[in-house]
Amino acid sequence: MKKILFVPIILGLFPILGSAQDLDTGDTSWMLISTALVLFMTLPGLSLFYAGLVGRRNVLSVLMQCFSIACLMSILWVICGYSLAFGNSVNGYIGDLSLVFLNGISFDSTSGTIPTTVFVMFQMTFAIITPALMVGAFAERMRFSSMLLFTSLWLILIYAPITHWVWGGGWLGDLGFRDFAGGAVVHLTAGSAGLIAAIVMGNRSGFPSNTLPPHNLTMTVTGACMLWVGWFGFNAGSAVGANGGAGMAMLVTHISASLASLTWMFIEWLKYGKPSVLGIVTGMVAGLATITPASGYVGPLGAIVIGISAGAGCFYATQFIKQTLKIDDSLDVFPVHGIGALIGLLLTAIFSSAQYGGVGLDEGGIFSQFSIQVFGSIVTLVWCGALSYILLKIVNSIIPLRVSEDEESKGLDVVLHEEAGYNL
Amino acid sequence: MKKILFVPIILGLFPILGSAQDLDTGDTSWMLISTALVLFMTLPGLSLFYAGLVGRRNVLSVLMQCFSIACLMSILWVICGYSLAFGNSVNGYIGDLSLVFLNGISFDSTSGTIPTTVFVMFQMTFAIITPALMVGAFAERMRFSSMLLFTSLWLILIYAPITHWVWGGGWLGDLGFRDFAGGAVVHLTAGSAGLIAAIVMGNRSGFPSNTLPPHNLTMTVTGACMLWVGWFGFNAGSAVGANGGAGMAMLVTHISASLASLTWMFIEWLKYGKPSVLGIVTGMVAGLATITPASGYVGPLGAIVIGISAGAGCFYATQFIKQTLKIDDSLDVFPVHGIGALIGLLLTAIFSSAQYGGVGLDEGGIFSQFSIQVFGSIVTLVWCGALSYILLKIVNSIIPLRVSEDEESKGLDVVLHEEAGYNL
Amino acid sequence: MKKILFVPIILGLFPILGSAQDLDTGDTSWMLISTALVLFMTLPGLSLFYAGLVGRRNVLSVLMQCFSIACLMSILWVICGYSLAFGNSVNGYIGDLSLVFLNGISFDSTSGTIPTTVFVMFQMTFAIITPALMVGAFAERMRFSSMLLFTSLWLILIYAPITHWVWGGGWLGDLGFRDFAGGAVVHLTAGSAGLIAAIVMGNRSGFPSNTLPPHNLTMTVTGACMLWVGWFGFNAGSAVGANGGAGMAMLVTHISASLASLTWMFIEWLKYGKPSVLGIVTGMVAGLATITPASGYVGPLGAIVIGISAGAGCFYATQFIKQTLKIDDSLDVFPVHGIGALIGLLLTAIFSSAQYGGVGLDEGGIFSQFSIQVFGSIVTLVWCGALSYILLKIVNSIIPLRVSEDEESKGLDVVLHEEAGYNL
Amino acid sequence: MKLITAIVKPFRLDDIRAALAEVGVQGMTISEVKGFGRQKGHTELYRGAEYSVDFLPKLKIEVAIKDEHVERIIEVIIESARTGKVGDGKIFVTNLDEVYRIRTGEVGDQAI
Amino acid sequence: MKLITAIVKPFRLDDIRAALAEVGVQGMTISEVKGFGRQKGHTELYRGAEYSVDFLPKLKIEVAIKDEHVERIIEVIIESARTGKVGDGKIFVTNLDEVYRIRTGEVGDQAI
Amino acid sequence: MKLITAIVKPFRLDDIRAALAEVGVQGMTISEVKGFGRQKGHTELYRGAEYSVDFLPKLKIEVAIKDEHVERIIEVIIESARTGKVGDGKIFVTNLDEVYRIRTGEVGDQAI
Ligand SMILES: Nc1ncnc2c1ncn2[C@@H]1O[C@H](COP(=O)(O)OP(=O)(O)O)[C@@H](O)[C@H]1O
Ligand SMILES: Nc1ncnc2c1ncn2[C@@H]1O[C@H](COP(=O)(O)OP(=O)(O)O)[C@@H](O)[C@H]1O
Ligand SMILES: Nc1ncnc2c1ncn2[C@@H]1O[C@H](COP(=O)(O)OP(=O)(O)O)[C@@H](O)[C@H]1O
Repeated sequence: MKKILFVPIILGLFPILGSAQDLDTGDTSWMLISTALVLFMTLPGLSLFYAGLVGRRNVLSVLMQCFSIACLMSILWVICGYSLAFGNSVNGYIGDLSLVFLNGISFDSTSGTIPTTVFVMFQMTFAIITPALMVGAFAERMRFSSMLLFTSLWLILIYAPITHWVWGGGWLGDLGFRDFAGGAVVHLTAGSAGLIAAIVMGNRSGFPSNTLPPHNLTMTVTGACMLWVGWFGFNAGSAVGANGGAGMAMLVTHISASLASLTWMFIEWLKYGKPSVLGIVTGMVAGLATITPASGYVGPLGAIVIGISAGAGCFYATQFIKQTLKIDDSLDVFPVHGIGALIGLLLTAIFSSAQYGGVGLDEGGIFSQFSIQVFGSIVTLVWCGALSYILLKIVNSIIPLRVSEDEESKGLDVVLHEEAGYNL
Repeated sequence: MKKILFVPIILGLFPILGSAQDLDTGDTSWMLISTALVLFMTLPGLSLFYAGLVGRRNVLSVLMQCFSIACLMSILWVICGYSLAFGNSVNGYIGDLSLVFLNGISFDSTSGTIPTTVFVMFQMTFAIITPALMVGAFAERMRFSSMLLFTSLWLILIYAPITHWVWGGGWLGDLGFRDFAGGAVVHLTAGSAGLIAAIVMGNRSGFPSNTLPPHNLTMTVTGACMLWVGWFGFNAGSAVGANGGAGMAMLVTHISASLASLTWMFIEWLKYGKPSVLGIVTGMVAGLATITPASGYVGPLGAIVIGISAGAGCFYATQFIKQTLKIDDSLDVFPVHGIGALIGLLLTAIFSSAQYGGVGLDEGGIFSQFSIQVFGSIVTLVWCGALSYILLKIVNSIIPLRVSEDEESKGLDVVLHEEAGYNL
Repeated sequence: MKKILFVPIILGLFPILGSAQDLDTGDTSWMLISTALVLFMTLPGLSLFYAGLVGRRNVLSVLMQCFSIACLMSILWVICGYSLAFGNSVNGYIGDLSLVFLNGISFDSTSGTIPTTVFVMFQMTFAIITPALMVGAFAERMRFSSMLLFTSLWLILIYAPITHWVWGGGWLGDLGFRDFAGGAVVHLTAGSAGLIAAIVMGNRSGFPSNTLPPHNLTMTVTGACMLWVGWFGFNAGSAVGANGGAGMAMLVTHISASLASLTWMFIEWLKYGKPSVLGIVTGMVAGLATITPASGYVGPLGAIVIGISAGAGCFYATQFIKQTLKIDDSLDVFPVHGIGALIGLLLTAIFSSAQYGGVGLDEGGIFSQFSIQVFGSIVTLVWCGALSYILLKIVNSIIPLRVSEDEESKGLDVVLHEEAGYNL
Repeated sequence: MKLITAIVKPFRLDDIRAALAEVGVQGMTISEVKGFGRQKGHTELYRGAEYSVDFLPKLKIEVAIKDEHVERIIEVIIESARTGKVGDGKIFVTNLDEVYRIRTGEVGDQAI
Repeated sequence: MKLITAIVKPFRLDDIRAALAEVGVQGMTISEVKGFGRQKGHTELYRGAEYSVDFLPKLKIEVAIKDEHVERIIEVIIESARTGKVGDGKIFVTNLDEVYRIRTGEVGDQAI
Repeated sequence: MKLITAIVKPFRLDDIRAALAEVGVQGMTISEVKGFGRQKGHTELYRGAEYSVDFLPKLKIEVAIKDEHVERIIEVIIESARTGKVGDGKIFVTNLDEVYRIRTGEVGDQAI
């Protein structure tokens, strides 16, 4: 069982040597569809989730950012991203360039029990959604061209190396760092980089009291539902096979999402007197982000604790960032994804333990695993935070990150894309 | 072949003894994705289907009801719903509490050829959509808190036992009652409980001549399409494997949906002079609900008859409930799901027959099977109808089921959730 | 490997003899879900993509056309379409009537490694989307009843035979014509018939300067994203199994879509000063349509060239048809699907070559294959174009193809369907 | 001729239209507006960000009528629009110099 | 100064604007309204529930002009808005006491 | 009594409302309109088809006030609505023959 759960890492180490194992059509089928599900999370899931939350005059700009990121990251992944993340490890720090342009990957290459092409695609969908998550942080004010430049550099310099460290046969994975489906790799990086971007770019004009209210919550709920469904591919797909690990990952993912939703809803209900649909779906995203690193390691009990912690932790984090720190992380990327991932990474140490229904821990037990999780999270935060800051400054000196105040007030749709979302 | 088709029932009897059989990755892959498809039916499928049909000021309340039901039913399923439905049978009436909190289900438990976790999840998505279907009946007037209470009790006292009787190794299944994917368990229960709720709560103010027209039919059509796609997971997934039974279930499901759509459309065209898009998609839902109990038992011929009967039968039932009985089942849950399920349950007896291309009948033939189908339907109707009535009365005495007239006219979105669907 | 890739053709030849091979649950699982994905492309994918692009007063008419086509084509496919396309070949020109009403196909029939029912369903979803694609060409002016009649005849007389020629064991396939997932069969036929329909029916009143602008681009982007996700089922599903061929098809499909999107976006950016979201998603559709015939034959290098060619070729074709020829192909079906398919069919000859990373060519090499591809494309164009023209003229003499000018100005939703899309 | 402009609660429309029809009014023009007044709005709360919605949905009804009908019609509108709760709205009366019917070119009282 | 308010069929807008521009009108304000009159509405039918839609979409065009232009502009609007079919709409003329241009504070004829 | 109708840039609303409240205005009615004037619109481009959008979103604010407040309120609106850039909008003043409050039936100055 455990062997299966660690497949991603093993694949990382020997991605092109996998041909030794036979292809399994059932596993392949599940990974093909998981890939489709994770793409579905970004297009249209996340895009709609975000687009509904901005003002009417910026709705297309958000859709455009998510969509163009999907296209651009895909190409970068083919060119060199995959190789940097999953090529032969150079001392555990980065993949070499042996797989540039997917060199040598053919119809019959396999990785574990699936075609290598499918593994490349599955991982690509992660490389798409991670920068797309950041869109929420700088929505309604970032210039389109600087965004393309920033996210491209970000993928190469931040996402690819961290992926290598954790899943690609790199040093963090070797250390025993547990991040099943991307708590650190995906959510913590996106969340922290988003926060930095929000700080560097400054608040939207009108923040906090006078920004545009969400222009279409039905769109946001639709996107949220798609995220939920797609997340099964994200987490259960990270088992890289149709097996008991995938089944349990799906179950704990679902439990966490449900409980985090309800937790957020009830806190809101108690605190403000009314439960809101935006609240419940935000709780859901928090629950999903939080269970992500743990999803292959924990059982139902872990999922219950993680779900409740996600709902409560991310709720208060959102309030804190917005109301106390007054940072305009437009759509709350850091408090939901960043804080969620942190909670999940730490709780993974505890609920991986067999005594709580998890897959079991290496010797050293909970405490040792907890230390590794803390260490891995800090490394991710520091590398991602610092480099993101530098990148933003560099990009800003080439093309201003932010549109002018006048452009912001006209709305990015017409100003940057010469289109209107609705002609109703 | 037949053996495969009855797997759900067998699973019900020995859910945790299944480990004897080997896990099949192909079957597991199909059940993982079927689970995702059935969740997709509720979130966002059904939610959008319903939300588009209500007035603009209630759109979020409908989305909120569906979403919160999904979360709450999931947790209840984990806590005790699954155990009551699929635990060891207590004299065929109810599952015992051995599986409470999914006790004993681990990474390597299997049920038939799939992980038990996946079977739990698949069944959970049914437990989600069934109460969500009822939302259509009391839309635009039910109080959110009473709805949460009512649906929770309903799941435990009505859904779980009936599921046990039919699929969980209970007495109705033992009797030979055929309900492949939930005609009685899902659609008849939801439909009849919806009707009772509509009657107990009374009509919306303005009904029949002056309620709000559907505020966004594009949303309704979108949801309908998602229901169709998701229903493949519902019906073909109920084969609990990727086999010929699943293939035929998908085919007959599709035929029935197509024909019922066209039947409804042409009746409308003849009767009112114009075919409407709301008509054709309602026909589709009718066709899907009607084929559901039959989907693993009948062949193409059965599907053709069932599809046409669904379109015509549910069309006239809708007219009858609304125009003759003047019951305000807001979104026609009973005439579409309840009547559809009844038609399907009865026709299953006929078209299961090998001579009509079905899987074949036990000795006793069509007549004997028909009697069982009638009996099972009545039992379901009586248990569900009577208990739903009592539950509604009890809940109403704790928290009024209905919002005040003033709140109803302001719209539930602002009154109950302090949000607006659109700020266009 | 190559054998696997040609499975569709082999299946075509012996669709009911397949029982010799054992059913594979992994392949079956993938084909079940691929079928769902291709249906998802039409409902709601394509429907939303198109519906967002028309004026508000015609939005339901577009949804209705797509939906009713889906239902009607499904039934025609069951009645005789499947038999004409995949029945025993009559001299390579057409299938015989042995499979009318799916005669003889039962629970345990297999085609290759999957149940025959699943193959029937998978192919049915292609027979659905092909006529649905044409809706874009005559949107906002065609009469609903004439559309039903035209598309029904079109399926029988144009789609079924061409499918037989290419995939059903017919003469074009025998000749070595390569059309993996439907460049000629689907996109070239729909594109060219659409163009003919647009010419025969004449331009919308107001064209070119004064037609309605797209009423809801968020809907169009949503639909586009669904098309992308669903297209994995279309192309990778055409491998008829969960294998290396499917994996590579998914990869090249994705690369082409990404690059075509970016290409279109950058051309627009250079030419008009601003990149638009409608541009990027149109590029995506072009990239997907163009890679379709090639998707099982080429490797990443081919995909890169095909993607760029698709973006540039279809962009300029769109401008040419609209601005130079002034033909009102309302939603640009021909320049995107027709031209895309042509580009793809021709480039297939080159990039199938093993030296460019493809599956390899038969002896005769690139030049010989290229000639076959040109020949096959011309045959398809001529048959489809000429017959479509005749059919349109015949239908027009029975029921006028076009609504009156007055009806056009009132909008088809109210005039033909007595409904309004939005009551916001 | 006078133009009567009434700002009313949206859900009163059906009654008002019926009442006006009864006294012979054959035409009117309505539009959706938002009103600020003594009636309180509500707050919307999105993830802790408060938006106070001060403007409430109202309907503006415009009716052009002959001078002699002014009183009767004001009365009818007040009766049919009133709920007695704050926010029932206002009626404004302005003078019309001239009215034309576009279709026929008719002017004055005949054009109404 | 006068305020000309025209209720017209929406699809006439382009022609009307062009015609007004030709006679020197440099500004106008439009809004979407719904009209009730001699022109019949339609019925919408949703699963057997009938909704009669009596109010038809119209466009309201408001133009402030100098007194001396009134006749010419009325003429132009009537010509460009007319289709000859019922429902072509109305024109109302009201007196304007004063007009201000916000940007400059200009008053009266210069402000138009 | 007078009716002040101001056509302004939408994003000035909050300031204008606040300014009006300060000088004691307790009610107003707003609606979304589109304006054509000296301020240029923009072009939208959809797959090579150009749509020129000449009408820009504006907000119409209507306030009924007592005669003696006219000057003060015009001043306040001009101040709070002005950005100094083209397109700031207009203010129209018309005479009101009568005002009624529907809830109470009050007439004239008390009804405002
Ligand atoms: N001075 C005013 N000018 C223009 N419209 C007004 C004015 N006062 C009130 N209104 C309109 O009338 C509506 C109702 O006014 P409100 O003060 O809430 O209640 P009431 O009509 O019962 O006094 C407001 O929402 C607004 O649209
Ligand atoms: N008395 C009226 N007051 C205000 N608006 C009116 C009045 N009569 C008609 N209208 C407006 O003019 C439009 C056209 O009127 P209608 O009677 O249908 O046709 P016609 O203008 O050809 O007489 C109506 O839809 C309505 O908006
Ligand atoms: N003659 C007019 N009649 C009615 N509305 C007008 C007129 N002129 C301008 N407007 C309105 O005022 C707005 C601003 O006018 P514009 O000419 O763009 O700038 P400015 O107010 O700075 O002169 C226009 O968008 C339009 O809504």
